[in-house]
Amino acid sequence: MSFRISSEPLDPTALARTLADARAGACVTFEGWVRNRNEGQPVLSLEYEAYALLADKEGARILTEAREKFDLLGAVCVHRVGHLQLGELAVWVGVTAEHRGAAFDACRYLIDETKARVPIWKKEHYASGVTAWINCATRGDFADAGR
Amino acid sequence: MSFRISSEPLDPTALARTLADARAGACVTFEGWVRNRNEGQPVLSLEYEAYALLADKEGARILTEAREKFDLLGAVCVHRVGHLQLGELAVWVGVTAEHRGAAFDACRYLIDETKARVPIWKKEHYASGVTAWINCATRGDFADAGR
Amino acid sequence: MITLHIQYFAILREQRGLTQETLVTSAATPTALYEELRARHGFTLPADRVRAAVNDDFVPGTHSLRDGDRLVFIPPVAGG
Amino acid sequence: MITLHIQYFAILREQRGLTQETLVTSAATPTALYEELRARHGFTLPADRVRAAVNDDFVPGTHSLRDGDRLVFIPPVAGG
Repeated sequence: MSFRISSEPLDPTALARTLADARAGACVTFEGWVRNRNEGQPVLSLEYEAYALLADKEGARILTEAREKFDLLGAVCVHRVGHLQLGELAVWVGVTAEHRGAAFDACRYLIDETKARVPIWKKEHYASGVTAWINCATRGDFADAGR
Repeated sequence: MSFRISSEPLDPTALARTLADARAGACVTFEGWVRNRNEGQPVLSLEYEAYALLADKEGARILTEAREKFDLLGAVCVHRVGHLQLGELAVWVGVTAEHRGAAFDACRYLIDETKARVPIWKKEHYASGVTAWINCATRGDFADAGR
Repeated sequence: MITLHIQYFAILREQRGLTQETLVTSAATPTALYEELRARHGFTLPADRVRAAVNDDFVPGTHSLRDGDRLVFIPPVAGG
Repeated sequence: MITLHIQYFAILREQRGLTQETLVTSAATPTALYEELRARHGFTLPADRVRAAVNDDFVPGTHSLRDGDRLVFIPPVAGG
């Protein structure tokens, strides 16, 4: 079980290899990719920034919770930070279990809780030249854009 | 969108590459691995056999259903046939979508329906030397073992 | 009497000892034919656990067989 | 008066123009300090959308600050 923040590009093949387990019948992975639009606006790139010390602690708590809730064998969650281009991998979650139900449920739990609770922030760069910290608008959409 | 049966080993890295899509924010994959036990019995290897013509048709129907039910961008499902050793990849499902909810739900749907409906059979080889076609026992567990 | 081409998979292939055969039968439906073959070859699966496909499409057990049909009996699939 | 070490991330870092600072304050809680800083630096996020961490653990906004604490204000995370 491990959670970490990475400033280097993620390698899904290498990450998946760390989950190999002869007892496992199921491996479910989630990859979050930088996509070319968000809520109708063309996106050029993304910046991710983390409060690494607390992110590591909160990530470890989420893994512990997942292990208590689901019948897991292994779990890995890695989140990129830095400036990412379209199509780049922003977050990778992989879970192994004897049976696929637990693997799906745990993978979903890990990414949902990570996105909701771990102190990692996302700034979108739009084709218009404007930027915005996501979820930080306070006076309508993108009110903080470009500040 | 594609479904196929493969008698060659599956390459998850190459399969995932076929799903690249600038519109996609989420990619969920399921891998089914040959595990070393089933219902308490040590397993040495597995044989998968398919009725390929009907499997392809039923797989294509399942993909069409998934596309109608979920907001998908891409989906691939490949099932191995032949004699597989412990740890080998038996089935790979990958789904892309703008958002992760649809990707998780569709991936789960594809593997659940594939396992329930596609004419692919599994024979387990146990450490005891016995073999059994899974789900074909008719007089208690493993009644057909070794025939 | 009609002529049918039958293909066997998995446990039925092993119990029959053949991957395919062509036979002449008076059976009018897949279920009737399966019962006939089961009695002759000792298939362990009861008819209600076996599905049928004709010409590579699933059909109900009560489907009317026609001369020259290609028939496959489908044991329970791998599942879980 | 207590001395606090503050670290800024994301939108707060940009609006403050600093990644960290050490200051002396009479604020007794994270919420009180955030309001003080918000008035001074024009932070756009209201206090109820910002969480606090002291010495790298989440704390409530009413937590009692102590001399030498390391404090981080946490804007809404990336989510979705």
